[in-house]
This record gives sequence, C-alpha cells and structure tokens, in this order.
Amino acid sequence: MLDRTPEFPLPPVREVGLSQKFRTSSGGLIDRRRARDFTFDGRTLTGYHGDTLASALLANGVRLVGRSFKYHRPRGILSAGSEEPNALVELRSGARREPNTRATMAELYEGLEATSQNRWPSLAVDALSVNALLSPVFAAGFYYKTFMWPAALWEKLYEPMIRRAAGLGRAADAPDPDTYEHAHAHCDVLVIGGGPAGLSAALSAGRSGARVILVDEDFCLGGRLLAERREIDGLSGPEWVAQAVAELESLPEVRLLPRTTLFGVYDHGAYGAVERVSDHVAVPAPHAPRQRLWRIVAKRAVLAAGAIERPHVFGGNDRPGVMLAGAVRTYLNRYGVLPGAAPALFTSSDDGWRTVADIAAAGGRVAAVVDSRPDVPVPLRRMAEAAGAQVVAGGQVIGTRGHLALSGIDVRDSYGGTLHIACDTLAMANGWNPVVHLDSHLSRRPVWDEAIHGFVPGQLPTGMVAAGAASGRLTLADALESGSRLGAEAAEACGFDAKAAGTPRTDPESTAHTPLWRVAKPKGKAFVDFQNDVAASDVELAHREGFRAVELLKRYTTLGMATDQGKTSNLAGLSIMAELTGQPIPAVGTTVFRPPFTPVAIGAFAGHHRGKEFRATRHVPSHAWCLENNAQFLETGLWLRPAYFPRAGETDWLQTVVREVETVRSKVGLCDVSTFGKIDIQGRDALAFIERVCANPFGTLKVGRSRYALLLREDGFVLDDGTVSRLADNHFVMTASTANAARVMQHLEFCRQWLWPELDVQMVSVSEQWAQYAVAGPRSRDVLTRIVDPGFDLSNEAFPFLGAAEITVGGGIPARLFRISFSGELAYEIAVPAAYGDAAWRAIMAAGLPYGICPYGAEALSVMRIEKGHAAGAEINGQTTARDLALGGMLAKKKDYVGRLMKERPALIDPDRPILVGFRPVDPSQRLRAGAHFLAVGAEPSLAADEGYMTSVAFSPSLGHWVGLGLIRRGAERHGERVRAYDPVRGGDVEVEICNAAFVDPAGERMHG
Amino acid sequence: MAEHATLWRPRGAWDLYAHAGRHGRSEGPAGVTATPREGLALMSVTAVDGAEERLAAALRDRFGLSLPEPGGALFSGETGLIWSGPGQWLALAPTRGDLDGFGETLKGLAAVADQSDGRAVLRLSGPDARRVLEKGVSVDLHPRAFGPGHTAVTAVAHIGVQLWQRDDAPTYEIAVARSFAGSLWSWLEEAAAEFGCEVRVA
Amino acid sequence: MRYSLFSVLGQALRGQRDWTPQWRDAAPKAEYDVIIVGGGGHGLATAYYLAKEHGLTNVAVLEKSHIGSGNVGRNTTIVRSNYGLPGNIPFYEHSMKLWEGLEQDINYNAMVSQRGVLNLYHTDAQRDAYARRGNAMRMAGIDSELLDREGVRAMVPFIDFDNARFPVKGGLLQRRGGTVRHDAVAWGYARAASDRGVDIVQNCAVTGIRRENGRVTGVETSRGFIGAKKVGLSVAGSSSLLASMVDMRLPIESHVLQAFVSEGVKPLIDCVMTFGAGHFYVSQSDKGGLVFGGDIDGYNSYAQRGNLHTIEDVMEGGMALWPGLGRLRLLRHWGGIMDMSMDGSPIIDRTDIGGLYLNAGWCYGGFKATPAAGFCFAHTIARDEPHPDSAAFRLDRFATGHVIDEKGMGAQPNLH
Amino acid sequence: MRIRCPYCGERDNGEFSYLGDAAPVRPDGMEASPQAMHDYVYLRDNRAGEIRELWYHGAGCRAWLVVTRDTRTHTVADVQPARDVAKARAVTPAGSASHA
Repeated sequence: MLDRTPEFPLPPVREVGLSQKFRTSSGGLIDRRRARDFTFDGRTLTGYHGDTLASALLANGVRLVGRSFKYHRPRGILSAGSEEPNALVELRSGARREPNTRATMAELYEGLEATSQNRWPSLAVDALSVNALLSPVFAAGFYYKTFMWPAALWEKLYEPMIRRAAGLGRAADAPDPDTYEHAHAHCDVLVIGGGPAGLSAALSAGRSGARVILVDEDFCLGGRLLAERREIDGLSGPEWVAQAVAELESLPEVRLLPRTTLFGVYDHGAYGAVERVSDHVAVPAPHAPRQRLWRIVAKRAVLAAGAIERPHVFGGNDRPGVMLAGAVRTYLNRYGVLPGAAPALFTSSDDGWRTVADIAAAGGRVAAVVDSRPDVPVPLRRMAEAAGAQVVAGGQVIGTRGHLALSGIDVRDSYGGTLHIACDTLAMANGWNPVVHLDSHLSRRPVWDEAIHGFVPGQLPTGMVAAGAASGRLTLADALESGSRLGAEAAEACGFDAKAAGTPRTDPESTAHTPLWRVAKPKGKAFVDFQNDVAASDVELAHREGFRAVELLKRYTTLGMATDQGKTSNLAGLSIMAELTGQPIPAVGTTVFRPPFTPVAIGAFAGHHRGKEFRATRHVPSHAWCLENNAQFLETGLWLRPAYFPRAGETDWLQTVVREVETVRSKVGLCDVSTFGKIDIQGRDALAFIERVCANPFGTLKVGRSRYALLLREDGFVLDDGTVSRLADNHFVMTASTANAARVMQHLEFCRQWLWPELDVQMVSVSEQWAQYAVAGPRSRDVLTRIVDPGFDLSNEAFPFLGAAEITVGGGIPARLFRISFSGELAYEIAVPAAYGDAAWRAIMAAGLPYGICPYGAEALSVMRIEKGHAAGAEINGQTTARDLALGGMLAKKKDYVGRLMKERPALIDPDRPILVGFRPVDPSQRLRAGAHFLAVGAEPSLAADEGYMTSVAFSPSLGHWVGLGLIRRGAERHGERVRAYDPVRGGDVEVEICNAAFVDPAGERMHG
Repeated sequence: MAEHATLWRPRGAWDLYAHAGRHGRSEGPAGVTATPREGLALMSVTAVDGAEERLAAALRDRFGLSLPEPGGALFSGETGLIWSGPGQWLALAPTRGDLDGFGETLKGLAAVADQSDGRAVLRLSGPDARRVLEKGVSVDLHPRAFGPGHTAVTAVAHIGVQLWQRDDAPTYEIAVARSFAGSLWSWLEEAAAEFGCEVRVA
Repeated sequence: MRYSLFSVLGQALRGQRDWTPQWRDAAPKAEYDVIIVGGGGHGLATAYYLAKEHGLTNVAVLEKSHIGSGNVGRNTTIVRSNYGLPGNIPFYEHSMKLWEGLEQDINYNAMVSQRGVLNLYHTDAQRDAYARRGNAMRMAGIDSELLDREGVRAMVPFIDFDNARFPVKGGLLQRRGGTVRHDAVAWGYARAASDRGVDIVQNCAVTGIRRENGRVTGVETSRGFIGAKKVGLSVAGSSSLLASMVDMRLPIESHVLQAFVSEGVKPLIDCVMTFGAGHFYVSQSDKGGLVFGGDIDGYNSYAQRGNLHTIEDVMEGGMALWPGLGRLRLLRHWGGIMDMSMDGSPIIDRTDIGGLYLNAGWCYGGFKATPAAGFCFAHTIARDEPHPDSAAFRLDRFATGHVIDEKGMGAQPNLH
Repeated sequence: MRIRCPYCGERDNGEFSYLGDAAPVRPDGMEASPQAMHDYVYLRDNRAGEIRELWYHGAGCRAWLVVTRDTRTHTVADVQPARDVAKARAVTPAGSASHA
C-alpha cells in the first residue's frame, strides 16, 4: 500500500528452504509466501519480502557481517535501524556498488547482492585483524606522535599504508547509471516520523483539512508499534497502524512518504528529505529515479522521530551477537527472527524485560537476565525464570567470550564474584536517547532531562514541536497523546479548526531506568564508538592529554565521527568524560549534530544536473543552420557559440580560422553575435542614467547614432564595455559582453532602483528578442543592400560609421541596423526578431553568395579583434582600469559616474602600471602564447623582474605571423623595445617587440569606408 | 507589420527540441500534454513613474482588462496581461502582430518592448501537470496557493521562467528565454516521463 | 614527553598511563608582554613564533572556547602556494616551506601530505589564465605544471571526459600542494608554544580592549582584565566584532562557507582536485572520507551553518565532474565563518592604535596560510614592522589602490 | 533560507543574490571626497545581529530589496523594495544627493 512505485511482477511463490533456522514458525510482518533469494559474500541465502538484509541474515544464522574500522574486529548486527554502526556492507556491484550500506536499512529484494567490507582475504580470516593485537599501540591519537621520521617517508610509505587500511567499503568505479530527481513540496504541517506519535499527529492535523506531509525513513509506517507487542484500544500495534494509515491515505491533503529520510532542517521552515524510490528493487523501473530529493517548506513541523536505545559499555561489547534489546524485539516481533538459540539480557531498565517476555511468548528460552539494578520486581523475575533464565540482580556483564560470534558472557554479581554464562545473543537495554539530531541542525543545543537521563530538545527551531519519544516522553500513551495534541495545535496555528483525538487506552508500561554509563573494570576493550573503534580507555587517554571539551574529545579520539555519526556512542563518551572530570554530564557539553541525519547519496543532491545537464545550454538563433553546416562549437559561459566552420579539405582549426578571417578582410563574412546582452532603456531620464553608469560622455549622442560605452565598477576598475545606441530621444539600447550580460543588467538595476531611484527610467532586457548578426567586410554593404527593404539608404553618407537605425527587412519585418565594427572592416550589425533569425541568416548567406560570403565564428572574431587591438574578456578581467587598457583618454571629466573617484587612487594612476600594447615576435616564425610573462632580455626570471604578461594572442592572417596583446609596465612609452615573453609552464621563451596594439589598419580607415 | 511579407518564415522556438508524439511512459492516458505556443505576440510594458493609474485606464480601454496586481495574470480569451515585475507587465495576444503599435498607444505611460521572440512559451496541461512542475518549480502550486489568474517569476532547473495558470485542468503556460528552450525541454522530458507526456505540435 | 616511535611503543606497554596534557590549560596572569586574541591555528602559530623567533615568552593566547574550535577545525585541509599576484606569491610560498618542515619543528605529526593540487581548466581562456599564474609561480621559484587533457587523465582517469557539459581540457598542477590534518595543526602549535612558556587560556572571551593615550593597555575578558603591552587580533570571522571594540570598521564581511565529508571509502583519489566550471573541490582524507567544498553561501552570517541551495550547487559540481560519486553518501556538512575581505586577500598589519595588531581577512584561504601568518604576524608584532613576505597585506591598501584581487571581482566579498 | 519578496512572496534564497550592508550611502556628485567614497566602497560594520542588507531577486522579479535580517540566527524581520527605501532616503536631508 505504501509503495509509491509500482511493484514489479513477483517471482512465483515457492517453498522456502530450511535454511532460515532462526526464523520463528509464525508471526511477524514479513510475507512468508514471497521468498527472496539473495547473496552475502557470494553465498546464496533466502529471506522474505518485508525483511531487511539484516533480518534475513539473522534468520539464516549469519552473525559475522563486517570488520571494524581500525582494529578489524569481527562485528555483527547491533541495531535494527538507521543508527547501526557495525553491519555495513557493500550493496550491489559494479557501477551500482554502494559501500557502507547499513544492512538494517536495506530492504530485501530478489537477487540482492551484499558483500562484506574492510577485510582481506575474507570476512572470517582477515589479515588486518592483527591490528587488534596492536591495539595497545594504536590508542587514540597515536599517529600524531609518530610517523614523522624521515619526513619524506610520510607520502611514500606511512600514508599510503594508512590509507589502504582505512576507509570502509569500496565506492563504485564507474559513473552511476541511475537517475535522481528533485521535487518541491509545501505543507501546513510536516510530521517527521511515522511511529505512534507521528501517526497521531498526522491524523489530528490531517482531519482538520490541513495539508500534511508525513515522512518516515522506514519502508513501513508504524515505528516501534511494529516492533513491540502492544495494545491500543484493544488493537495490536500493527492493526492500529493499519487503521491509521488507511485513514491518512483517505485524506486528500495528506501525503505519506515512507522510505523517506528527513535529513536536514534549514532556515525558515525549509527541510531536506530523500526518498529511496527504487532502492528496494534491483534496478529502477523505467522512468523512475533511484532516489528523489524533496525540498519541503512547512509552516509547522512535528518532530516525532522517536528514540535510539543506548548500548552498555563493557568488555567485548562489540562481539557479534551483542545487540540492543529493542532490536532483538524488532527482529522477533516484526521479522519473525529469534536471533539466537540461547539469548541473554543485560538491562538497566524495566523495558529491557520486555525482551524476555517476547522471547517467551515466541516459545523461546532465555539463558540469563543480568539487571544492573539490585531490585528486580518479583513478577519479572518469575517470568524470566519461567523462560529458563538465570537472573542476576545487581550484576554487570563485564566481558564476552567467543571469537567470531558470542558464546558466553562473564558476569560480575552484586557480591563481586564473577560467573560465566553461556549464551549466543546478548540483548542490552540501557535506556533511550530521544532523536535530537534534527532539532540541533539550526545550532540549537539539546538540554539534559534528569527524568530520562538523556538529552531532550531545547529551544526548537521556529515552528517545530517535538512529540513522543523524540521529546523525551517515552511511553506509548504519552506518544499517542502528545502526537495527537501537537498535531492539532500545529494545524490550528495554520488556521485550521483541529481537535486532538481522545487519548486511547494502552496496556501499562514502565520506563523505570537507572543508567549504567559504563561497567567498571571491564574484561577486554569496552567500546564506546563501535565503528571507529573508540574504547572507554581512549576517552580516558583523551582526558589525560587535555582533550576534555567535548569537541576536542570527538576530534582527538574520532568518537562520533563514523558513518553513524555517534548515534549510539555520543552520550556514552560524554558520560565517561563527565565521570573523569567530576562534572555532571550536561556540564561536559553536548555535541551539535550536523546534517544530514543519515548519509545521503551525492547523486540525490545533484538530481537532474549532471552530465550535459549540469548547466543549461543556450543556443544562438542560427543554431539550426550551424548544425546543418558542420559548425564546431565553443563554450562561452552557458552559450554554445559556433567557433568556426570547417570546409571539406581543411585539416586543422587554424586553417579554417585563417580562411574565415581572410574572407572577412577581403570580401564579407557573417557572424552570429546574438550572445551579447541587449538592454532597452527608455524614459525621461534615460540619458541622465546612461551618463551616470558609463565612464565616457554621452551628452552629444544624437538619435540614430551609436557610441562605444565603458562601464566601471565603483572601485574604479573596468566592469564591461559595449555600445549605446540612441533610437529616439528617450530610447536607447545598450549592449553588454556575452560573459557579463547578466552582471551588467543586475548592476544597472542596482543603479536604477537603489542609487538613483528619482530617475524615471524604464529598463528591460531584450537580449533574447533580437537575433543579431555581424555582416563584416568590404562587401558587407553590397550584401545588406539586398537584405534591407527598399527605401533605406545604406550609403556612407546616409548611414555612416556608428549609425543606428530602425528599419525593415525581408518585406516588412522590423529590424535594427548598427554600423559598428569589431573586426575593423566596413561592418554592420543587423538585429531581427529572433524567430526570423534563422531566415535572416539564410537570406544573408544567399545574398552574399555572389560576393563570396562565408560564415565566421567566435575564433575568427577573436583573431580580428586582436589584430585591431580591442580589449576583450582577457583584458577586461576585473583587474584592469581604463588607463591600463589605454582607454584613459575617453574618460569623462565633467560628470559624476560610477567608479569616477576610486579610479584615481595613487596605485591606479602610477605610471609604472602595466598598460595594454601590442607584441610581435622578433622571429616571425615563432608562436606566442597568452599567459607568458614579460622580462627584460637577459634578465633572470624572478618576481622582481616581472614586467607584465601577455593577455591574448592570435595568428594574424593579415600579417602572416603571431601577434599578441599584453599588459607591460610603461608600455605606451616603449614601442620598438624588445622583451622576453617567458612561458616556462609550456617551455616557451620568445623575444618579442613592443608595438602598437592595432596591427591592422591602425588609422581605422576601413570601417569608415 | 501586421502583414509580414512571406519572404522569410519565422522559426519556432521549440522546433529543434519538441517532437510531436508520446514520450515517456507509454501505458495509459498521458498524464501531461505539452503544446509549444508559437507565434504569440508578447510585449513587456514598463510603467513610467507615476503613470500607473493612467496606464491601467489605457489598458482597460484596449483589452477590457485591468492591470493585474503583483502575482496576477488576467485573461480575456487568449489575450492577457501578466504581471512580470514591479511596475512591469507582459501583454500577450494570440497572433504575432496583434500588439503592433502598442508602444505608440501607451506613449508617455509606459515603455513597451517587443518580446514576442524573446520568450519561448509552452502550454502544459493534464492531471499530472502539477506533479511535473513540482519537480522544478519551488513555488507552491497547490490550488489553495496558486490557481488560474496567478503568475510566478521563478526558476526551473536553474533556468529563469515565468509561469501562469490558465484553468483548473490544470493548464499552465511557462515562458522561458528563447535560447534556453532546449535545456528546459530536456528537464521537462525527464520530469514528465513517469507520467507519460503527449507533445502536440501545431 | 617528546613524541617518537619509542615513546609510543613504551606507553603501549604501560597502558598509555604517562601521557600528560598536550598543552597547559593556563589560568590568565595579570599582565603579558603580548596577548594574542584567538586560539585558532593562526593565533597559536603566532604565539609559537613569538617565542621561538623573537624570544617573547611572556605571551598569552586567549580563546573564548577551546583551542582549535574555529576555522582551523572546520576547513577542507588544503595547503598550496599556487597564487598568481606578486603580493600573495612570496607569502604563500613561505607558508608552504614552513609546512614542509613543520612536523619536525614542532614534534607533532600533522600529516602534511604533499599529494598535489590540480586545478582543472575547461576553456582556452582559463588555460591562459592558469598559464599566467603558473608562470608567475615559476618565476618565484615555485613548482607548477600546466597539464593537458591527457596529463589530467593520467592523474584522475575517473572524471568525466566524454559527456561533460564543460569538457576538461587540462589543469594547473602544484605537486607540492596537498593536505594537512587540520586539528593537529592547532594542537601541535599549542603544545609547542606551551612548551616554550606561552600561556594558553581557554574559555576566556575578550569583551573589550582597553586603551590609554592611543595605546592599548590590555583586554577585558570574561575572566577579568588582563594587561598587555601589545595585543594581536587573530579571530577570523569575528575580526569586525573585535575591531568594533576600538571603533574600527574593517574592509571585511563575515560569511558562511560550508564544507562536506562523505562516508569513508577505500582510496579513490590521491590529489586535491578543483573543478573549473563549477563550485567543487575534493580530496580524500587518510580516514577515507572525501572532503569537499564549494562556494560560500553568499550572505553575511555569524551562524555556523549554511543552506540547502549551496549544498545542491556543490553536489551538482561534484556529479558533473565525477559521475561515479552518485552513490557515495554525504556524511556531514557544516559551516564556518569566513572573514571575507574586500579584495579577497588578507591583512597582516599594525593598526592606528599603538600596540594593536591585526591578522584578518583570510577569506576561505586561511588554513594554508597558518604557519606563515603566524610567522609574519609574530614578526610584525615583535618588530613593529611588516615581514617582507607579508608586506603587501596592508590595511591601507584599499585607500591607496594597492588591492590584491586574484579573481578580479572588486569590492564584493562574496564574489572572491 | 527563505526570503519573502514583497512582490513574489516567500522564495528560497537561491533565487536571490546578495550585495551586502544597505547602510553605506553612495556619496554622489562631483564634490564627494575620495575618503567618503573609500568608506562607502570598502568599510563595513559587519555586525553580529540585525542588519539591513541589499538582495537582488534576480531569478524572480528583478527587484532589489532591503532585507532586515539577523546575521546570528538568519531570522528575517522585514523586507522592503529597495527603490521605495531609496526614495524615502532621497527626501531626507541625510542623503546628500547633489549632482553636478
């Protein structure tokens, strides 16, 4: 019912083999008619639909599941949830391999493939388990004290050795073949957790008509109600859950998201959640993503994430077979798995005893119950004894026996004597920690609650409340009551008329608990953080060495830094430090839990944005023609611009570009320049506005004329350049460079809205409306004559250099014509509505045929601007002033404009500053490269000798050799001087001569022609 | 320019990307239908400072529509006024040329700029249209928050878009800068695949 | 006790019983010659070099929390000296040289790992910009190599060469760059400084700076007034707050930068790699986690956490560059507060107030600078003049125009 | 983080770009001093607490906004169109707007 994705056709129902010897004969929420074959380390095993990998492994008697991080100690399954530190496997294989996957969270599916990790050659025989013998050396932080001699050996020997031994699983070694997607959701009430508190909250909020989203990381809703034998109003837990879920599903504004982990709480009611859409099947269904990242915006949230049980800290507490008591009950009640034939219980709380009752109810026997509290109520003792248990009140488990799995425990009784008890499973019950992770994501620290001996939420993020166990209310009755009440209150806060349901009747329970933070004088290493192999002795060492603040403790010992983020270990570490420093636990501090709650696949965050879809791709109006005509493209920001158009027989790009340049310089060429930004500026104060944003004067610009425009940043450096054309008295069009178009628009809006709001200016981007093409070359006028509609006079007299006009083309289509030239040739830019861009391009190509027209791309465009000495992106790089670019002469003197004052700072007018000039190789056969630095001939390379650098280079077809632009100290005074262009990263060292930057037609006669 | 000569043919903004037919899931009825809207007339209308009331009156005369408030989109048949920013609206009409001379009409009241070719507009309709959009649009499109007559300027897959709702089918129209049409289409194809997408090209 | 293989083995036999606190948790004295405010990497390094290079041992480091609780413990551990502007180049190379001898100098293994820093380029223009930078480095005697596509492929064959939106064309490599175990830097300097007599005072928040006749006389703290002849501020993201105590406004904004670590896996990548077409850089820690980061969140913040938008941006960069990361899981993300300066470069200088010195404006590059920042700041404090390698990091450079703007973004801290 | 644009409603902060403190006022006009301009361009209070700052709704309505936000908690107290704030500033004598 809860699957959002369609189920695959099921394999035929078949008889199950006898392998599942730890499976109970009946009971549990698994579907015994649907067997699932899977493999673990190559061995084929069988479980059921509804199992997790962990429950299926336990059903098959597999207890050794992994090896620990540092000591490679054998490890089994500790928990039944997302807090699992030990049972990490590599799930799937090849490109789908997922390392460090918690077996307790992996849903079993047909053909599931799991491999143990961090062991060699095999899980049972692991060479690096020798580390365990060296554990006296490998204490916390030992590596800070050694591996220092000789220094060179760190990278060569020590570090590679450590790196190979460290890490857990192996990541996939190929691109992820599955897809991910994002989705946005908005709701009134977000309920985090689908246990009794969460379901109650969702019901009372949902019934009011509020928009409710309920998320739960499990694939079944119900939480602990699926794991315990409880009664609500006469219904069993699972029955009550089914009823609640059915009602929620019937409410149109309630959205249930199982298999969805709420991983992060962000500012202002924003939440991140990841839905594992297809992780429970071998391969995602067609069109289904593997996972979906939800960005949820909620007005209110009810945190009902439950609690996590605490392990005991005693010798050998990491042995496979030692489990949390709640997990033992989960496996038994939910999955029909009794993890051992001779289970024992080590408890410090009343609820631990439920384990005994549950095992007995399933017909199992219990080897022993060790309760650290001296007084055990008689009925509990009787129940345990009826199940065959030896009961040790006031006792402590101090050690475990067995190698790869538990075979017995050593118990110290209340008189100080020790006894050995044979058992194959040990359930630990040491109280519960509310899940306070999510409420601390916004830097709020939890507070200590003496009643439950644990941390509970402190000040919660705005709009969030905590219900049930997550708030420290550990009984079922409290969970139902608080959930229902807080769900209703949340809906009411959103304007709905909501009522809490009456409090249901539940069976009685006791949460009495006396925590046992650690067992004194343990036999063997007593682990605090299982995954990172941090033992109680490591905490003692950290204390001894001064790492007493909780953050220092964490960092020095790595406690809480493993993939489980210390869900089962943080409090134990704190409690030991508290004991050592003689402080109460809350005085030692709390760790601030960081998002995500559990690890989230990187692919899920990226969603659609990978490969070619990493960022959008913008196409120019002539794109279709370019595709048809073998254009080679160039990335310019998001734009895909045609770079050059190779013809048959041309063997390299330079040959093509040279041909394109020569054609433009001798005949005519056509280039798509639509990528420039185009900003329509109108209004009474439009000219005043342009005067303030541009550094050069515009007062004399007449209607029908264009002018070069230079924009500075307020700090005096050049922001961008372009043109301003005056179409009517109060109507202008400004262009901006391709790279800076968006930034310039933002800057102009800033000036208009914030700096000078009194100016009446209307501004809008028309960049996309107009396809704009440069028609350049001596025959450009001839070509355009055949394009513009009759009646418009293109003659030099009627439409001179820097003319601008609104015209029609193609028989009445509105267009704009500008006589501007980037190439230095007689040239025009013609703009037509973008839908006609394709037609215009084809028409111009056809009209140009008799004149030998060719299309040219961004490369030829760049060559020609370098030949002309025009600055572009490589020169306008945010580090140059107008003076640096030899544009100082055009700066206005009689008006205020952005950047006016700051450009006059002493360092910026220093005559020693590098200035833009041209460079040509002394030996014309030598190639120049941009990025080379200039040195005096004969000078030793050094920073002090550095005189500037080459910004742009091109092979000039017009001159037949390479030419360059560059910034060099006092360049304007040094024409004719020779320097070295030094380029050691490419092995270049070329003697060049400083010259005028305008290599072609320095007088600029051609474009005026 | 009402009657463009027939020498040059306009090219649709979606031509290279949207291909008619069924995409994605093939079983059952398509959850969403995508229809490129080519040949619309679109003008941006930016009010002159202090002229908003007179502008509203002028537009009422011309369209019989009042000037929508921020976030509003008002339609009369296929002609509409859509808020697009503070003091700025989009005027939309079904056929290229329908808004010719608009600038003259509003002279002194607003700056008008033709955007008919600057935006590529797509109509998305069908029972799953909202679920498709939900994958990219961060704005709440739930009927309680957004419905016919609403517009939002926002982003989808890092691409700036403006969308407005036409009816309760629901039918949305989404406008994107023309050069981005291909990338928006890639996103849409992926987002709509699970529901089955019928592409109708006129 | 001196750290060595022998001491470690010896203690293994003695149950690690004889180790003592790595630094003295000192109580503040009434007066010091020099007080360094801020017990991060820079502050501790400054104290160490004051003692070692200048013989000043009547020195206290005041830390409001515990040492290393700021950016030195929150960064992505990268060290490099691949800067392109003359104001920066000698300083960062000085730092790199100090890293190279650090562990032997302070007898603490900070795991300085020179595994190479590779910055990828995706366009010809980017290549030329890297060539400009690489050539500048070479002229200063610093190693740099410009790799082509095949050179990059040989180092990181797993990145996307075939289907990338912005294809990789090559990279700028500094082999001497790498990573350092960040926390260990703070601890190692603390231990070494403490051994030379420096007082490390934790849980001591500075609440005011006392002045008389234009000179500092000490600091007010949560543990009372402490006198000092000289006070050096080394408080990163809190620089403006401390400066405001003496009515100074700084060319600095505090911004949040997020960092990320994945679950630990077996070795995948053995260099530091930076994407040139998005916000993503990555390396792998010795423990196996991929450590990565991206752009700052972009708004002023003193809250040590960021927002989801930036996280997605970083992961998109990661997936675009390295599509094999998809199934690897993000384990943890957190934020640190960066002192973003107006030109993206730092300040190590005297202030207009006698005896008050400032080390600030490190943006997100402060970690790699730790040794040289400590060295040069100690020099500035001890000698009242700038060290030649940090001479460009003047506070008045914004007024004179001697800005050091590597990215060319101008007076816009969140763009650096 | 969510910012309530006065025109578009509440949006994710990813739709906005940030400029910085809204307190510094550009010293307009030919009489402005280099020192005043330096302070405007480079110096910031950078307070830990509530500040007024400029954001641009670039992926939305393109309005510049003045957002009142606490830099310690990110709590947003108020959002105003920057142009309205600037116009109000222009009529007060403090905004010394003299243009040559």
